[in-house]
Amino acid sequence: MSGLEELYKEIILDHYRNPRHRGELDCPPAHKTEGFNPLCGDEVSLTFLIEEGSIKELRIAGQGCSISQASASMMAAAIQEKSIEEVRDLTREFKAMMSIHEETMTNADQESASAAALTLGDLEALKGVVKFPVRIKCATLSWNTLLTGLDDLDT
Amino acid sequence: MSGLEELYKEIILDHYRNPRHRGELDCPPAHKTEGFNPLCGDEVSLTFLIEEGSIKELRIAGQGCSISQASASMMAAAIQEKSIEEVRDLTREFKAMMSIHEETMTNADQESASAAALTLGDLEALKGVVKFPVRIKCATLSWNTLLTGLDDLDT
Amino acid sequence: MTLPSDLKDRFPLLSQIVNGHEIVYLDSAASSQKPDCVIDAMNNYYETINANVHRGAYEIAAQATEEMEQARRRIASFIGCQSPHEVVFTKNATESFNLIARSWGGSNLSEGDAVLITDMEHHANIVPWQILSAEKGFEIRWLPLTPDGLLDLDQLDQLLDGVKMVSVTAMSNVLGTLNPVSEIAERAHAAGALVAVDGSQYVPHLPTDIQELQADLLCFTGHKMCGPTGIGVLWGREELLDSMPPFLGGGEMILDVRRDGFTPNELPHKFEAGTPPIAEIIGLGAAVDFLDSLGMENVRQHEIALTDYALRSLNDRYGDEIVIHGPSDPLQRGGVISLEYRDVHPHDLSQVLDQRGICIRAGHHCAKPLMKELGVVATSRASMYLYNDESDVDALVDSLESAGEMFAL
Amino acid sequence: MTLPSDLKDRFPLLSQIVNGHEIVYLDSAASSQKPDCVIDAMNNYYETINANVHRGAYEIAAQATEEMEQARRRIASFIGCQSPHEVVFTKNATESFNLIARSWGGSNLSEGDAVLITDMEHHANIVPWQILSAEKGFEIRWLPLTPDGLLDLDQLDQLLDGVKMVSVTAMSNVLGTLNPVSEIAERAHAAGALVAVDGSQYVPHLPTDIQELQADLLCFTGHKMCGPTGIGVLWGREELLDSMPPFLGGGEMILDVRRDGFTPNELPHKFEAGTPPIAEIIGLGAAVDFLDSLGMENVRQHEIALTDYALRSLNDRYGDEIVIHGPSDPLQRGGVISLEYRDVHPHDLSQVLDQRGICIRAGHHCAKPLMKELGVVATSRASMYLYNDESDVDALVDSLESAGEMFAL
Ligand SMILES: Cc1ncc(COP(=O)(O)O)c(C=O)c1O
Ligand SMILES: Cc1ncc(COP(=O)(O)O)c(C=O)c1O
Repeated sequence: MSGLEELYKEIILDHYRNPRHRGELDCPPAHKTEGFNPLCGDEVSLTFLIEEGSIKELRIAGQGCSISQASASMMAAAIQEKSIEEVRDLTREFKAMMSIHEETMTNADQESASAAALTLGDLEALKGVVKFPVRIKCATLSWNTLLTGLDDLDT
Repeated sequence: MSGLEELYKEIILDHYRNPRHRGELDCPPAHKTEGFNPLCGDEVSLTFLIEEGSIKELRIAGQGCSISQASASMMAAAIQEKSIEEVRDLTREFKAMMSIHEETMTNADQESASAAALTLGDLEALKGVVKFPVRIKCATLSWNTLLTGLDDLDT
Repeated sequence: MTLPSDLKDRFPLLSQIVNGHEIVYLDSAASSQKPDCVIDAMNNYYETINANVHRGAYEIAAQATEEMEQARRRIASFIGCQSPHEVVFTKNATESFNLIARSWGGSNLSEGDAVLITDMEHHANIVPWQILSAEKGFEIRWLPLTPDGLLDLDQLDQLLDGVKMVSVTAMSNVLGTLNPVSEIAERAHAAGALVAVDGSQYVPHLPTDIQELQADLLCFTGHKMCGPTGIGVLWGREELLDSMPPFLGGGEMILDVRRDGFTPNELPHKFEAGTPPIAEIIGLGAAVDFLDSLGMENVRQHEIALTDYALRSLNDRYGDEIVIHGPSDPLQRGGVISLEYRDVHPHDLSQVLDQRGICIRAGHHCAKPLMKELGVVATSRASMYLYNDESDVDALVDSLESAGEMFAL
Repeated sequence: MTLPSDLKDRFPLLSQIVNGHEIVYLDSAASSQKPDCVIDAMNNYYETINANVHRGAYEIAAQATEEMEQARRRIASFIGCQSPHEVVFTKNATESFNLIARSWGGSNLSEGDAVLITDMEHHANIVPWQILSAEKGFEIRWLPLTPDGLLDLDQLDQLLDGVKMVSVTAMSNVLGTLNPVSEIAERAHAAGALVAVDGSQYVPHLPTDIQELQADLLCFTGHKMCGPTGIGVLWGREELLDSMPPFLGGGEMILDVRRDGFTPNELPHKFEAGTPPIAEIIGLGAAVDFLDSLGMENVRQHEIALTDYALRSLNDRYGDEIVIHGPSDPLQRGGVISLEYRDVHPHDLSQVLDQRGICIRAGHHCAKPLMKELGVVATSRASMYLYNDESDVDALVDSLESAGEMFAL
């Protein structure tokens, strides 16, 4: 089962079995954003607290498969205390890693993905997902949902 | 060119080259009815005079191919002075001859087609059209148009 | 009579090797495999008579038209319809429902009216009504389910009040439930409503007779019944279809076009705008020939036996660790088995099965309102067809366990 | 560079014998023939990876999805589009126009507005607007032609007043006329109107670049460009497509469905309800690969030369006995030749040609308003594609005479 092991790295299963930052924050002061994976029905609900342009805290609720749960859990761990700009950069970098086809990235995405000095760290474990294209949406669900939440702040 | 000769019998070409009953009658007292062949754009316009339940006179206008023109011309010759009921019977019989698939006829059509004692006479020459299914609409255009005209009388 | 035992040989895909295993295809509710004769029929069209239809006077165009119309007659007779012009070709069942909603609904529904659907409908029989309702302001009502996954007919009559259309699936693509369409139709008609039926999962698997169903409209889709993609069907009673305005506008569906307007063509062309899916219609014609040659009664018997075997095998082996949605009696359901195994997420379950060449579907199956009723976001669904056999079921049953080892929390 | 001389060998149908003659196929404007690689690509899908897309997590479903999306990327790049999600699959060009009319028109047009089309449009770009106009009460305006079959651009600016959409064909399927789309688009945009282009006859025959065309929307159809039936394309600028409400409702086009409504999916899925024409999309992908491998510039040069040869041969041989509609300069037109020969009705002409295996089309070509402008009910139309050569033209030219003997009055 080498294919499976490439997808389900130990660290992913660990985040799946022991998800970090589960729960909900009170809104307000926290902001809430929700996302669906239209392919499987998975739902994620994020609540996050912004302080001085940084994500002070983020909590994850919702249901999903091991990949979407692990990705959300790893994302929460990675962005805590980061500035909104840093979070956006990291998101771009993560999505670039998850992107099978360059055409689907805008030029801006590509530039910043290569320019950003941020390291994905543990998130690199999710790289194997790219070989299973239907699961990419699982891995990016929480990231896209957070992006939408950040965009909503501006409006 | 045996296939062609089967389609374009001499009598058909004769009606095409020398169409009978061309023209238009004044409406009223005549009735007018128009039909299209949606496949090729051919148009036929019939004007006819009813007297005592019979078609006293019918005139044909419009444009079309040899088959549609000949069929109209032969129809006009065949129905002149016939009662509306006789015309309906003849139409059914003609359409039955033109019908490649029994399924497309209603039961009523089939019964009366076999029951009718009317003879198609010259019209039998159009039988070859059945082998060229796209041309069937050419052959039936004037007949269907007349039927619509007769139906309109009732309403 | 039973089905031939070498049926798998007729389906080229079923000899594929996937991840080192012979494929075990258990996703026919999403799309069926295609027999050689269907593929051949389309190739034959493209290679010998490819031409646009209903137009050209030349030989191959006439042959293409004749093959297409012959397919229409066969498909009509496959559902017990005497009048082939009542059979309208669409691109899939989804378009058929949109046609009904837009054409019939657009000219018959307004505020104060209601359409009754059910809690087990596919999105194809939900969203078109929602789009129209947002414009026209009529109400969409939902017939609920009983705890064992049947329609709750006790509530039908009272829900019918003010309803102009009942649109219901003949078989659920999630629960497998077979619904009593003719009984519903009788009660709906008595209340003055029309009845549209979603036959997408029914027509491929059971003998279908529109007289018996007593429906006014029936939608189904080619790719689930051994036919190609890109082809769907709408059957409707002639008077009803005649009374409905055109849906899509363009070539073929007109008698005349003038600057100031157009005159629609006769049935079925009125509803078939543009160049039709010619090869696909011919392919679907070959598919119903194939099904007819097997006998739909035999197909049904095969699936009852196989469903029975699958339900028993799963329950015997896994007991409390497994939940199977829908009716437990194989006579009340088709071979669609939605299950939850321990707390393994359907995505993970199907990924593990895939490593053994087993294809099942994980997701909401385009029935999100039903998922909500069931209290899940997704299920794992194994669905069977005429080419499946007990060895396929055994492979499924044997593999659940390893998914549990990896993912159960 | 020119086209390979053995191109006919790539098209299985072109070796057919019809009525004792090798087929001479001159009806590509109605539907083109299909090269072996297109047929093979679809067979390969059905035989090795047939499964529903965007859903299953299993191997063949992932492969089917990947092949379909790869085809989308190739088709996008074939028209110079950088963003594959701007490419929406429909069942044919007709559906693409209905999508535009219903979705964009339904939410943007009302009394007092106008849509400008032209006197040379195909019914696909007329009737959808007429259906909507009957509901919404906007005006449909017609840009007239010059006597030599070009659009009369002198009248454009004044007709643009109050117009919200200009919907125009890039090439007439009757006259062959190539229209100056980018100039029209510039003037339309300056007047605040959007521009939709009918590329059904253009995209198969000329190098297409959406940037150059400057259009906002482009429709074309697979079966006229070496692809299968049952597949059409709508390309649109992202912001525009994003602003348009869904057209058909059902599976795939939703993010979420609740009892009280639904949330549409992203582009392109928002406009692709139900199971897509998967095999057909893959087939069209193979078709654009084939065209790319030949080079669309070469295809265009081949057709210019052949059109020039045909126009000269017909005029030289028949002089006053023949009328050829449309521009006389091969650089201003495609290889579509509508003609009237003496007073032989097109049906009879094409029937006589058919006896010699020559396929041309007789009729109104789904352009009745244009027929009225031309003062005819029908024309005989010979249309050429990359596989035609001078021998096909010679066969046509030689055969007109015998039709005249039989039918000229
Ligand atoms: C110019 C033009 N537009 C639109 C169409 C419609 O194409 P389809 O019938 O494939 O929808 C055609 C062909 O019939 C055409 O020639
Ligand atoms: C019950 C039911 N209805 C409708 C559909 C829609 O069929 P299609 O996607 O072919 O339009 C499906 C399948 O997806 C189905 O299972």
